[in-house]
Amino acid sequence: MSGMDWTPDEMMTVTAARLLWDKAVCFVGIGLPSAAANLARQSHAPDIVLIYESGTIGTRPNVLPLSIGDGELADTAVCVVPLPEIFSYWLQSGRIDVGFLGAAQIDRYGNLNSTVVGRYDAPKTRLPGAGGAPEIATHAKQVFVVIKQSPRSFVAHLDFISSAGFLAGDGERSRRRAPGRGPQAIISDYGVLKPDPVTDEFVLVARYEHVTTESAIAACGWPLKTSEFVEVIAPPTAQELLALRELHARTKAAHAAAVKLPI
Amino acid sequence: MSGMDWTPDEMMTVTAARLLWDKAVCFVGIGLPSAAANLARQSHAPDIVLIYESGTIGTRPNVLPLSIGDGELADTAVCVVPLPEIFSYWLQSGRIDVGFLGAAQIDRYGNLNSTVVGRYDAPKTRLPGAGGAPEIATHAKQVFVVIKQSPRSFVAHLDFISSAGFLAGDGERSRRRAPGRGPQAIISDYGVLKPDPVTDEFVLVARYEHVTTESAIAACGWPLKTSEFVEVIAPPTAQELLALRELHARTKAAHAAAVKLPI
Amino acid sequence: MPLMTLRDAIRDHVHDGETVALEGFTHLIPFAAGQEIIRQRRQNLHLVRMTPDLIYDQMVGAGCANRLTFSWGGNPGVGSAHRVREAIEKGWPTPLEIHEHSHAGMAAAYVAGASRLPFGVLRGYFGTDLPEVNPQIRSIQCPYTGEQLTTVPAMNPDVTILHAQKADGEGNVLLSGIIGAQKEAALAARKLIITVEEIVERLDTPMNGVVLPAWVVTAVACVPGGAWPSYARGYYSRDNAFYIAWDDISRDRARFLQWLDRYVYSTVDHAQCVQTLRADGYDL
Amino acid sequence: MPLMTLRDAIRDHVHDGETVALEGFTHLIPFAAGQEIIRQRRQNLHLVRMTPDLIYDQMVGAGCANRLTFSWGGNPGVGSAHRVREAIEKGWPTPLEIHEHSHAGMAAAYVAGASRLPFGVLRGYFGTDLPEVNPQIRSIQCPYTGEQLTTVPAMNPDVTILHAQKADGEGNVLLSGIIGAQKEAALAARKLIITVEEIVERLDTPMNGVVLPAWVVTAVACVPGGAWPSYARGYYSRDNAFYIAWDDISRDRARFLQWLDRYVYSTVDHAQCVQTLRADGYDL
Repeated sequence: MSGMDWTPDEMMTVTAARLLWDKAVCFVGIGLPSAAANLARQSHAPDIVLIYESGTIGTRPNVLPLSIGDGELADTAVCVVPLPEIFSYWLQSGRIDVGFLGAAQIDRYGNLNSTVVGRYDAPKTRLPGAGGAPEIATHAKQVFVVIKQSPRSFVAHLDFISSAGFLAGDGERSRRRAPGRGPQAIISDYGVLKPDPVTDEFVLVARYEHVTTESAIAACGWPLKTSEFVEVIAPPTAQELLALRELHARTKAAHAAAVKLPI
Repeated sequence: MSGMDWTPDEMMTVTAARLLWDKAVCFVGIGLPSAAANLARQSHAPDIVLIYESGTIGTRPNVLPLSIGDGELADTAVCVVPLPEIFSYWLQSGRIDVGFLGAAQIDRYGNLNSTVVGRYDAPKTRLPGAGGAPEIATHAKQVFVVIKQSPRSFVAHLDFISSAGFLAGDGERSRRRAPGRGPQAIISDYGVLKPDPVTDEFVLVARYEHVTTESAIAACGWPLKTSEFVEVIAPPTAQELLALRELHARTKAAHAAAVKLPI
Repeated sequence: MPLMTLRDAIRDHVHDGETVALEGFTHLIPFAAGQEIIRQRRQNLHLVRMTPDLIYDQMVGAGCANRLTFSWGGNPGVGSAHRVREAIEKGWPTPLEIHEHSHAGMAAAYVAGASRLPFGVLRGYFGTDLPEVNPQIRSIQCPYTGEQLTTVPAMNPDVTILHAQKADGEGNVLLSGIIGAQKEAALAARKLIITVEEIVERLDTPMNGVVLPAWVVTAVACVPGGAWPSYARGYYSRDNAFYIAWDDISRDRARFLQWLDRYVYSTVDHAQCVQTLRADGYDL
Repeated sequence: MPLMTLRDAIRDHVHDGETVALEGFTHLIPFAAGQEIIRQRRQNLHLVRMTPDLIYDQMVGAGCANRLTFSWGGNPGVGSAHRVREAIEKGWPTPLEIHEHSHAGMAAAYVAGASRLPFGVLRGYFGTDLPEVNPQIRSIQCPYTGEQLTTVPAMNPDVTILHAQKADGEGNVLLSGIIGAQKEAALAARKLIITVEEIVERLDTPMNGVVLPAWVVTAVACVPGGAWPSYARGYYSRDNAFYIAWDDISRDRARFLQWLDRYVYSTVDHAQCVQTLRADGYDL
């Protein structure tokens, strides 16, 4: 990885941002999805609509929120609605083009685990839980998953399904009439995986310049298939990197200010 | 009725107002109920809470609204919420002490018809319909009905039940586990009727000074029973009349202003 | 931004036979849009509205509808909706099939529609005859307590039409004041047309104010006075005198048709309708 | 007007074994109230909250709870809620029974609770293992389409506790900004305690702003800074540094207990807690 003038996180963020299009309605989670969505908004997709589960619709934060309910999200939103409304009138209603999820683990069919490693009633590692993800995974017209790749995160078998991808594959999701089309891309720190249209199994379709297809296969807990021709993803442009770094710099400066309680 | 210095409507309004108490939470309809509730607020019950189905909570109109959704109601309310919320979080939740209803017809068990005279599919007279009343009648802890008495409005048999009172009486309402206690008073232009605690049948318990018990019985379409001792309702006090007339005068003045469209 | 004339919006987005909800509970009733539908002589509409009010009295009387879903159908504070009544009682000018609800039932149907659930649940219609005449009112058993609750089918109009105070340059729409079930009706619909009092640069929405974002709005038309004779808080008040006058105008078929001809069919748009009213001495 | 000290409000209205929801989605989390519950050593509470956050990490770690209903239980933006995790994984300081949901499921449960319906309906939990571990997640058949939908039982806490910006002299409370499911949690509860930043003469509520009227509020306590380390829009911002610092404080039992002792048990109220933090060099 020598000679790179960007970090793997930056590469992932830029890659995820490129998947978004102008005017897309995105249901965004905190962290890398939020950075990617806001990078897209501040570059090629100025009229992207960002919705956070805290109830902020059409928000245009100047700095990245650190929590899903930062004041910045409310102050720059087109409107702020109650949380139950977000899940019923906006998500369940099928109005979301792209749901952006992370997870601790994923399997070859894009099912996600963010609940528990080990047995539920005798956990090896208890994770935070599903939050908004199960219904985002169900209702968004498509889902992008951002997750770092390793044999511990890309697993052959999930201990717990917190959010449904394609379930057991081979069309089970659509046979069971899930409203949304499910996960359509996984953005990892090796590249991009997309589902096979017949088997629903995720295959590596693109890799970053600085990794090999072999290393991606080695970093996966199931025998990772690749497309016939694995594309090479262009590195971040100077413009993309600048926009992303400015965003992070503004964020850092804004959040460095000490909190002053009025007592 | 000679010598009266008030109208029957004023007598009914004052009588209805007297039934309300301070801090009662009232779900109020337009017309006489609204006048009564606001008279109560401006006299003996300054902290009565008035809710209109249009979504205004804790409203304190200075003049009477002519429609259920006048601007005055919104401008003087503690808060203005969506209509679905009024019916779910505020009425169905059992938070209403008194529901104030009118109707075209009522029967001896306090069931109301505001839908149709004659057959539903071949109406003799099509009335406006039930509106908010069915669920007010169900959920308010108690209901007061304001309705002028005549053999055509106090009927032995309703063509249509729009809102439930005690149904067929003899405890049917409570056996069927209606959340609220049902109609606890009818205020007519003859006096006040209350339900018998066993049979649920409404009986005349009080009359106005200027009418006789016999005339009240004659103005009822079923054989109206009376309590052993029919009380005589005190006429409006000078203070009550003054407050009511000032309210009506302010209302008239406010509503006389011509509408100016900004085009 | 989906800004267009009201004429174009109705022409493009409201078609014969569709289910159309013009909502607004006393406040912000989209009268100008209703009259434009009359003007363009739409027919066989399934009209949906909690309170038909004068707007559906006019549309039903003009023969636009063959079906009406509603929960209270009078002239508020005045009396009957004569045109709706005559359509129900005598089938004039065309028979009108009615689907009758309570307000709580309609509200639950809109909420279910906006949530894309197939039904809404309420403790409703207790002891009434409404379920007998409206077979859509059904019941369901609670999977926890075993008790029976009432259900209504979701209401999902083809088109919902609202009037609102203002839209911004992007097409975001602000509603303020009494908002009835407008947001639910709007989000339950396949298409959403909104007339507004004015287009502004910035909405200056108060925190937690009620906004319909541009991307859920199919068309916005600027129609000042478009809620008359209902009202638009901050712009003009309810024309109670007209509501009272309507009782006479609408009581008689001939007089109603004359009114319709002069103020709707013979005018090209809402502005000319208002001009004609003024020319005829109506203080507005 | 139900104005009292927070100490009295908790003493009078929160009892051992009750179901208690301290709500606030990132914003307006009632930390001072949670710490007062710890200070008064309540036990066996059934704690309910969409996002346990640090507030339930503290309460669970302090041994106040034996049951937790939740949908996302981490330290937002940082990582694990170590105290909650240790209670689940190792039963320390007491075993913690969990009732796990998704956000949409919790929201539907609060909405049903506020509406006094026994259950909420959603298209939820599709394809997940949550219904296997939470038998309260069930299904129901639509009486119109025949399709199966998911249900959750209504959530009706004994007590809901919120933090808000301000209350007026009558006890009406205004919330502004991100409001999560607070209104639903408030109206679902039997009792409602609210801490506020300040008491003002008039709320100056913007039209359609979010108010809880005095007559639904059991007690109001004025506790400036009562949402720290979360935030109160218009008053102070989120103390992200503390959220990060909590990761270390809470990772270790002994250090956690030391923190609890110094800033909660050894202080008489929230103001003294803040004073002690400042005295210890914490810039606040």
